[in-house]
Amino acid sequence: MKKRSISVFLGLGLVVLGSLWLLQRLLMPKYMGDIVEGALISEYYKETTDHDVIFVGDCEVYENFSPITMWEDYGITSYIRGSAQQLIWQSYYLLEETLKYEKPEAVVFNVLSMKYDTPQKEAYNRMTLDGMKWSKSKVDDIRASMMEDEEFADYVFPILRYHSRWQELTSDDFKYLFTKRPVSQSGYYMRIDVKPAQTFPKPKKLANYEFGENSWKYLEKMRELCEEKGIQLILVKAPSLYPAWYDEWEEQIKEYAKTYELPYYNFLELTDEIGIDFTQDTYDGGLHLNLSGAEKMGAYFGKILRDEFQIPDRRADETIASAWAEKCAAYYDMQKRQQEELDTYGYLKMFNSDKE
Amino acid sequence: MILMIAALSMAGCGSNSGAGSTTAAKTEAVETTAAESRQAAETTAEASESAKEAELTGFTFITGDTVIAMNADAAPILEELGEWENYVETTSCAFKGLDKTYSYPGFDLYTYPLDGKDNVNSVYFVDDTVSTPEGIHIGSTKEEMEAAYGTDYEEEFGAYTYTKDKSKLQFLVTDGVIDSVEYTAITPAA
Amino acid sequence: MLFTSYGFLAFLAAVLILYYTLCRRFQWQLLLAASYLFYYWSGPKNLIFIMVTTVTTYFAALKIGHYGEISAAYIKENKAKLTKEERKAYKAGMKKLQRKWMLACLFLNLGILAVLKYTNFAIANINFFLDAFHVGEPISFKNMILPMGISFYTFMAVGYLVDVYRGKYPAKRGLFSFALFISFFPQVVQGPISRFDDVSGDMWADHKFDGKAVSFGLQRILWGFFKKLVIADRILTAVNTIIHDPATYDGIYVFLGMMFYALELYADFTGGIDITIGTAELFGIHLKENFHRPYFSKNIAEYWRRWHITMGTWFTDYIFYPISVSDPMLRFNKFARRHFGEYIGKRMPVYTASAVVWFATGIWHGAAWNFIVWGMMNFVVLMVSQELEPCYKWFHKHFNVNGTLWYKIFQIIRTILLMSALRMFDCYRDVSLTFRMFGNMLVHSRIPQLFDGRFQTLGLAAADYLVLFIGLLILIVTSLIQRSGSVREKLAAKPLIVRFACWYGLFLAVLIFGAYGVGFDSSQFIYNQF
Amino acid sequence: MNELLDMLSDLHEDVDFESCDTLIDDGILDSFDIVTLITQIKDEFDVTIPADEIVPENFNSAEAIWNLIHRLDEE
Repeated sequence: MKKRSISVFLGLGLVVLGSLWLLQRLLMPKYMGDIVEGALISEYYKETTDHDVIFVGDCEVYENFSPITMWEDYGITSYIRGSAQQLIWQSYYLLEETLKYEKPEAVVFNVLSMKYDTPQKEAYNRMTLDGMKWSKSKVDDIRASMMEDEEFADYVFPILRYHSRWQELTSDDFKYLFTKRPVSQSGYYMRIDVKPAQTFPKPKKLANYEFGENSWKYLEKMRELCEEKGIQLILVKAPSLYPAWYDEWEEQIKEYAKTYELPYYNFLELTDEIGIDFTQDTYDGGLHLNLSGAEKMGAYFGKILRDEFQIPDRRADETIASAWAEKCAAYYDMQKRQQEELDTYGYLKMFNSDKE
Repeated sequence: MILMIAALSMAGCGSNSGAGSTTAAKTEAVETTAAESRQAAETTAEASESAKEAELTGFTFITGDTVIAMNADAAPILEELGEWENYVETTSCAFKGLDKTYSYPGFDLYTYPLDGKDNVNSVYFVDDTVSTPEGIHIGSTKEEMEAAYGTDYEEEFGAYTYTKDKSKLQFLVTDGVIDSVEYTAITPAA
Repeated sequence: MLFTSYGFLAFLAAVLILYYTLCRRFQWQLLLAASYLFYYWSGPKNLIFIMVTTVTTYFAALKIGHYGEISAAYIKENKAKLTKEERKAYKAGMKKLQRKWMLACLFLNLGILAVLKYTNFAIANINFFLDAFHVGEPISFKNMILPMGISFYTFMAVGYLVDVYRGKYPAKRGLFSFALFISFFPQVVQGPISRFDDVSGDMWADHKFDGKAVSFGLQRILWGFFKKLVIADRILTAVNTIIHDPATYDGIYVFLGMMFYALELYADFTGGIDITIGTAELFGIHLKENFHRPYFSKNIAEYWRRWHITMGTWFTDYIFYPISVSDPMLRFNKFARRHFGEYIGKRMPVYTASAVVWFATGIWHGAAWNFIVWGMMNFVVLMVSQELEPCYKWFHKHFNVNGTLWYKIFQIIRTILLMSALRMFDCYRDVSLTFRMFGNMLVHSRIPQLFDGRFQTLGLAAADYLVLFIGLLILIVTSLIQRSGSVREKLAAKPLIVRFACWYGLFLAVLIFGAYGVGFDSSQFIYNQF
Repeated sequence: MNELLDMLSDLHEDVDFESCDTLIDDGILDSFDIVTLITQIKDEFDVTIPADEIVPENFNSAEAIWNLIHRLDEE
């Protein structure tokens, strides 16, 4: 009798846990529709081979560099751990976590996020943090990122955060309940459509151009982390025309790079050399590059990585080569799909399903 | 809305504190002081006048006879303003809907999307050909500013910010002279 | 800290575990510590006020009890010697002493309450007159802190003090154990206004872990969360939209808001009390029920016996009776009957007393005219229905409907409508506005208004209304089951699988349909498109 | 006793006060009735019933009320 009742309660316990787990999966956003950026972070864990170069940062990395090009041209293996409005501490903790899985030769950080000294938006926090596997890094990351009205418990049990999505559930939520489709190519977010750069309004004057303490703190931590692991840290500013990159900011970064002998490339000043044509190489009027722009960036930056930092050519390595062969296939397949949509609709249906 | 926020701040932690607020007929969670209930009455009154009125309780920029209130529906305003010099759409990462910027002689008008409508997000002076209804423009002195708006501002790194209802008015002052004027909306998203 | 916050749940879990494990030997001491910690979180300054009330009431009661004993003892010894008159005189003397202490203590504590709660209200009114007669500068409002639950714990203290004075029970010995009675954390937020003799049995007793009691407590809490989070906080959006923009939402929307508010208030208040009582049950402490299916009342008088019961009885016992049977009142009664005749004269004392009670009830709910008017309106309605009693009787005699189901339903609906209408004062928070909107509702309500697009702007989606509707059904059904005794008992008798289905279902309902967390905040519009 | 019963039946003629002993518990007598009763008792018997004597036990039955009156008269 006693035995039986115990087993019954165990059974019910399992039912409860199982159903809750399932519900949580169902209710969490899948980011498989028009907005896929939320799915970027978790995609990293599917990687089978290590990388020599890791990018961290916001859309200025995951929409501006094409790892595939760097592989094809120089055999450089790279991955972009980027996410929407990734804040610098998020970049740091993502890096910290990544280094638990592998030890790259170089780490590339895009400095734009230095301008944010405090958490910005809950929605972006979720897109960066929900995808991470649990680790001390994630816990610290959440702590550093939470806004006042956020609760840690909402991250531990995302169902507490997303419970009201039952009203917005779509077929995608069931379709991708257990497995998601890949949305990026090694963390790169591909767009092949074209929208020529616009002339942006005069940048607003700022009261204070000094980067915030918090930003500096985490840049320091990032530098120290790389130093102790013997990893080359490379600072870059992607060639995005907007949001504005102020000269005052440029100076501070230059200064910092000089003090610690860090390489720093501001691609905004190199666009001619790279050959970026802002009437052709951007898909949203100059904020982000499209595929052709990103490939030019890849080619240019790949060269730097090889020549300046001796990032090795891995094409000889069987396992790596085969892994990347798949990546390339997916890459061209994606390009083909986008081309088809562009031809049929005149725009990319996959990112604008609601547009007539 | 305003009351809900009040209630939220009143009741402290937790996210459903708003609930307390309407249930005064029973609980201490809300002890309306006379002051509050009056203010409540007023806000209701205001709201009842007309939505437009309510917007106009914040700072407004006036050019010609066009009144630009923060958070106001941009469509009619753009209608009145007519042809612009430059127009820019900007997206933030992973966010549908566009932030739009319209440049007119002397100022830029920024809008943000909300529920399918574009609302005024900010007005930014680009030169000294325009001035606030209170007569402050780029080149005015800090004294003139204080004369026009008083000293009830927050100052940080020479940025003087006045807040009124759901709008902010910010002046950047370098060595006593204003070199930037900006209206910004306190948006529901923020 | 709100009942519906992660913080509270964590706090509760911690206290509960300690209660039945480590602190097994010091259970009430633990509760006291927890209560003061809980109260501290509401604002350190607040502690001073509750402490003052606790200490003063405690010692005043001791003193009063002491005199009581002395006098009793004295009478006993000298029973033989003293004549009836002498005994009366001596008693009266002692009573006077006791009354002195009681009044002093009442004055202090009710004084604190009055100052904190009504200063600004007074100022506002003074200013109104200053302004009206264009004299003097308006007085600026003082920013008073209002300690959490002050109206509740003050009333509990007063009740205790008066009962001791009346010799209902001896004064409690032990300042700290008494402090727990005043500050017990589940009930300090929003009542119920417990009576000392109701809880004294459980509060300091030793409680060994009782699976059934604890699970019942949890069930009650869960039920409270369901009412509060799934129903009240969901419909709240629509209620606020309507009452904060009377210009847009007139006509039938006033009525809609009225009914929505009736539901919201019920779900919110009874839900809160469920959480309170359930929490207390977890610790083996049984608080008085505060509601008895009030929306099934057949008339206002009955409604007020079944809604916020502990408050109603408090006002009856400590204000209504003392006033209506006081000597002056009895003399006034004689006088009235001589001058206004039997009919009116007989009613005078009762009505005067209840007028006072309802004024007090009104202003207790909030320091504003809308609440006072609300209270007085309740009084009027009660008087009228009292006076119409003969007509009802006549009606019932001649039309044999009394007691028939349909007539009952009619009475119930009538009562609900009446109470909801009165509550509009609480909604609009402004007397004249309330009257305006009430008139507007009567004159301009048209069914088609529901389909003129305004309905979609109330801030609730179709799905929300579905949830609300189902929630409402569940409320009604449970209330009906309740008529014949505790729902939890009934369920407990069912087979395990049924119980599991019910409670786990309820849990999921709260978890998913509850209106809590960032996700519910509509300003998070970025998520709408995923 | 009879005067008392008369008073009671003035309040509710449809109740049998001789037998009923749940006047309060069943809400037959509400606060209004009680106060009216007390004022009348004051007139008829010149006995003042103080507020602290107004407890269910004292008013649940005609007999209880009767005893109350006597007890107070004694003191």
